[in-house]
Amino acid sequence: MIYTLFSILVFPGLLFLSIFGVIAEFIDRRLYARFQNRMGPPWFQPVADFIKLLAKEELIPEEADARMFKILPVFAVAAAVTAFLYIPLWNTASLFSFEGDIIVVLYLLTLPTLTFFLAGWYSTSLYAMIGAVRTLTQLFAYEVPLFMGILSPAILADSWSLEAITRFYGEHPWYALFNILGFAVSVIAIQGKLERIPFDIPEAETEVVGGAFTEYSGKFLALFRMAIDIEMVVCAALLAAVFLPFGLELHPVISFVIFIVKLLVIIFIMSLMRSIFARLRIDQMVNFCWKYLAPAALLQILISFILKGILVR
Amino acid sequence: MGKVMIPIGPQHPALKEPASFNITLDGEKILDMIVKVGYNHRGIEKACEQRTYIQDIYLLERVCGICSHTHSTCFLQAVEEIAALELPKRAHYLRTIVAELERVHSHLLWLGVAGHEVGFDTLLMYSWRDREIVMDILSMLTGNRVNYAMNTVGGVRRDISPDQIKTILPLVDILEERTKYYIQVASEEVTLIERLSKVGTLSHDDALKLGAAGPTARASGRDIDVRRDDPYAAYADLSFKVITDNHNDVLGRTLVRVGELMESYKMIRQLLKNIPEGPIAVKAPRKIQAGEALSRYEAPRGEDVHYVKANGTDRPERVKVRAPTLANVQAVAAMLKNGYLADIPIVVAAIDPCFSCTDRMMVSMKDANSRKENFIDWKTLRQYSIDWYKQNRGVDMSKIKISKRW
Amino acid sequence: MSKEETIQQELIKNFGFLEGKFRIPRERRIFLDVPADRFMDVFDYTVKKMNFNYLCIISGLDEGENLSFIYHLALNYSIILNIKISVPKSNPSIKTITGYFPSADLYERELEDLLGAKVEGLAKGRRYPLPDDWPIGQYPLRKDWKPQDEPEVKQEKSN
Amino acid sequence: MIKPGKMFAEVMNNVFRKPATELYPFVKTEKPDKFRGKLEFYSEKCIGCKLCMKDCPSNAITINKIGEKKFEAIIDLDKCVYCAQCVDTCPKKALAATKEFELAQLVHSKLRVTLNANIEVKKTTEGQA
Repeated sequence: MIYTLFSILVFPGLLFLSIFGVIAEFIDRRLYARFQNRMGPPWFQPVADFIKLLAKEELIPEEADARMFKILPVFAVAAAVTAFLYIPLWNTASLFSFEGDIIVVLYLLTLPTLTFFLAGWYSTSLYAMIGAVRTLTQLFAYEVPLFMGILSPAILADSWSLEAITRFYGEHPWYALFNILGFAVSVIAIQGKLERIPFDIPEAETEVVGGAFTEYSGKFLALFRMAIDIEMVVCAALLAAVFLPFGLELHPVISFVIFIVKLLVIIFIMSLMRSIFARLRIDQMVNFCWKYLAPAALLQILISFILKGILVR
Repeated sequence: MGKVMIPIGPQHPALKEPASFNITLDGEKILDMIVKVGYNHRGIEKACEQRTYIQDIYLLERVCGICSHTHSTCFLQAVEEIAALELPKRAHYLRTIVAELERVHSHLLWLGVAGHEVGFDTLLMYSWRDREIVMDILSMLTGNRVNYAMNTVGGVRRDISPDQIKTILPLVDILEERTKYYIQVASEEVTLIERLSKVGTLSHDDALKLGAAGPTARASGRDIDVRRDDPYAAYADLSFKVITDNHNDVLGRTLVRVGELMESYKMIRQLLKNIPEGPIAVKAPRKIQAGEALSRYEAPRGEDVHYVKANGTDRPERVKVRAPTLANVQAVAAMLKNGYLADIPIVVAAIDPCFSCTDRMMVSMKDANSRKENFIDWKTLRQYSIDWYKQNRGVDMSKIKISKRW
Repeated sequence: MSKEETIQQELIKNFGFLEGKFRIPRERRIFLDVPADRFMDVFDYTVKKMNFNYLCIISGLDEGENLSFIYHLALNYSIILNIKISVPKSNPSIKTITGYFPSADLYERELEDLLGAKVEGLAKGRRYPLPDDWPIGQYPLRKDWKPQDEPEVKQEKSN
Repeated sequence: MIKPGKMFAEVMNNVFRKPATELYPFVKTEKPDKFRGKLEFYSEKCIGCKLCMKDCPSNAITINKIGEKKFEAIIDLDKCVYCAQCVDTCPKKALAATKEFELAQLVHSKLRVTLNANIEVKKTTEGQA
């Protein structure tokens, strides 16, 4: 009992995640700056922002539902952290695993986006309302390609449990090469989930000011920022577990280092995408997702079915 | 969400300067909008009448932060025309050099701002990094990066030495290289083109009817340019092409501005190569004889018009400034018809608005109908604004309780 | 016969009373005084027939006991015709030209606010450039209006 | 032709290049030689004609007579717009612009600087033009 409590709260759980989230945000901002030939913030900038926000005063609009206003950030952080517990990190065994936990992880990752929508809706301000509606429209656009992209390796591995998937690809790593298309689709769709540049339409600071978080300030905004950081780490870990399953059986320390390197590679790709694209309009984003992302994901599933027929039998 | 009326501005991250747009939205589509300007009016025209001509130069230079040389040159051309002063050729050349350098620095700045409005911050960072080269040239020539104070009545205050010319020419080549790269980016980067094309369309005859000027009009196919049609300073003996484009949208404005950058580099090279020797200023009288003159100048944003009336004393009787943005701001409402909410910042930025040029009157809190000025404390100010909004806009703001402490 | 003189001759041919009211200080500039009552048909003729299709600005002047307005019109963006009309301050009413140039709306509102001109036919709309609560009857650009200078920022007691 | 991610090449080779930005307070950028900063006053050249006071756009300079043929210049650093028109107008070249631009003060009254009489001529002032 103590071990599971320790692992939930401290090691791969809340404490490790928030620290790694802060580090990931720093790496992302420093890479983004270096892509733009800028110096970039010092290493303690994300921590400083977090502490500054904690110290600031929180204003709750009178017409907003105060209880929901306060609870939503906690939901967002909780959902992101629980999703992390089911993902096998540096060995093929994750903390809890059962048949079908990949579906649970995906739904737990959708929860933060819903809390963003509710946050915008409950703060009853105009900009927040528009930002909230945009979060939802964007959700419908990238959700289907993301699910298909991440589930296609599961079809090849013929099981819905993340542990079984990583074990399957651990045994014959060359099959992972067939999922490259799925990996590309998922990385693009993850940009939508994390609301990063080509798809950061909900909180486009030049149009709808703060988007769903316009009315948030103080520690609630700090919690939401933390939720987004943690969600970035969790999504990167999910992609690493499903698409890059090599280096899992080695000595724990080495595989931990390889796991960190895998996360850094995915964060590098994400901040690269953030720096070479302009922000799309909401209708262009929906067109792009349904015209290009969804068919690519379907093609990937087709490949998986065909391969399943040839290889596994 | 049904019909919603959302205010953008006067203070808004997308707008560099205060202007307010009340937009009625149906979901994301724009149905109608009301443009309100006048927030940055500082009474420069009235102030000009109380200062001497020399002091007016520095006042008019601060009408706008980016196009300061524009206003001082335009004003001085009118004053010199009234005083029938014959400027030395070198002074004309120096004014044109600083004018073209200012156009380069203004267009590069605009390119970055346009990138930022559509969320392409990398373009902002790169174009503003390359803009530093122009700012260094300007501060080497005139001593200052922005407010150059280069002009005086009857000529120019600082000369250019031959080794300065030798240092400027290679820098202009680097700038030309970088601008060629930005032309490729503006015509090949998919997401940028997606956000710029068919946005904020302004047809040719709309541009003519609404009196648009500068790159906004040239991007809708109107072949107008004060430097060629009504040449001033040293433009008469320069050979350059007027860039026009018939995309009629924001992409067209981008390509026109980047094309003009290439033309400016050619012009700067011509100017630097055959700048004549001679004095740089002529002795000007402190009192200008009576008369009136209208001078026009092709500012980076469009045509800048100054009307000056002198009455023989050392203070002008009337100075009328028509900044280019005043002509283009009328077209914004036409451009945004049935556009999207996300397009507003880029369309507004596309005319490169400089509202500090457009407004020139000082605002102060005064009692209605009495000239007595009273300073009121925060509570009555808040109550005043609540009643004002209730009476004028029919909106009851009193329910928004900021927090218990007040 | 430079282009400016041809324009001058054509205007004099159509409007006899304009004889001698012209002034051409330099190339591409023509200054013209027109009596206020005949202004609209001169303006209509120049814009419609002589293709002065661009309005730069309308400058308002306070000349002692009457207000005068100068309409700066451009012929294919190079030659500028400046038509000046004077109206007594007692009833400073002029007709709107938003029919020909919709963008003149802002210019005329500025004249109304700053000089106290009465523009007939201008659509009811927001004041430009003065704020809504600017006292009525104060016209800042008139010569007799003196700005109340702002109180000097009081020097706080330096510690 | 259309190429998504056009700036990819530019962005990649910039990752390892030195960033173009500098940390201002620690790294000082050198000013161009014609820079117009805080004014310098040579009282022995001044003849008290007050032409500079007439020409100053923001009347930031006042010249006081403090003795026989001795004058002092009081400059409001917050009113001054650093256009150096007074330097050009002065018939006796008694004013010059230095390169000092970090003039912020916490206390407002410190911004009124009195350049009094006994500044000896340190460096020769080559003309501003």
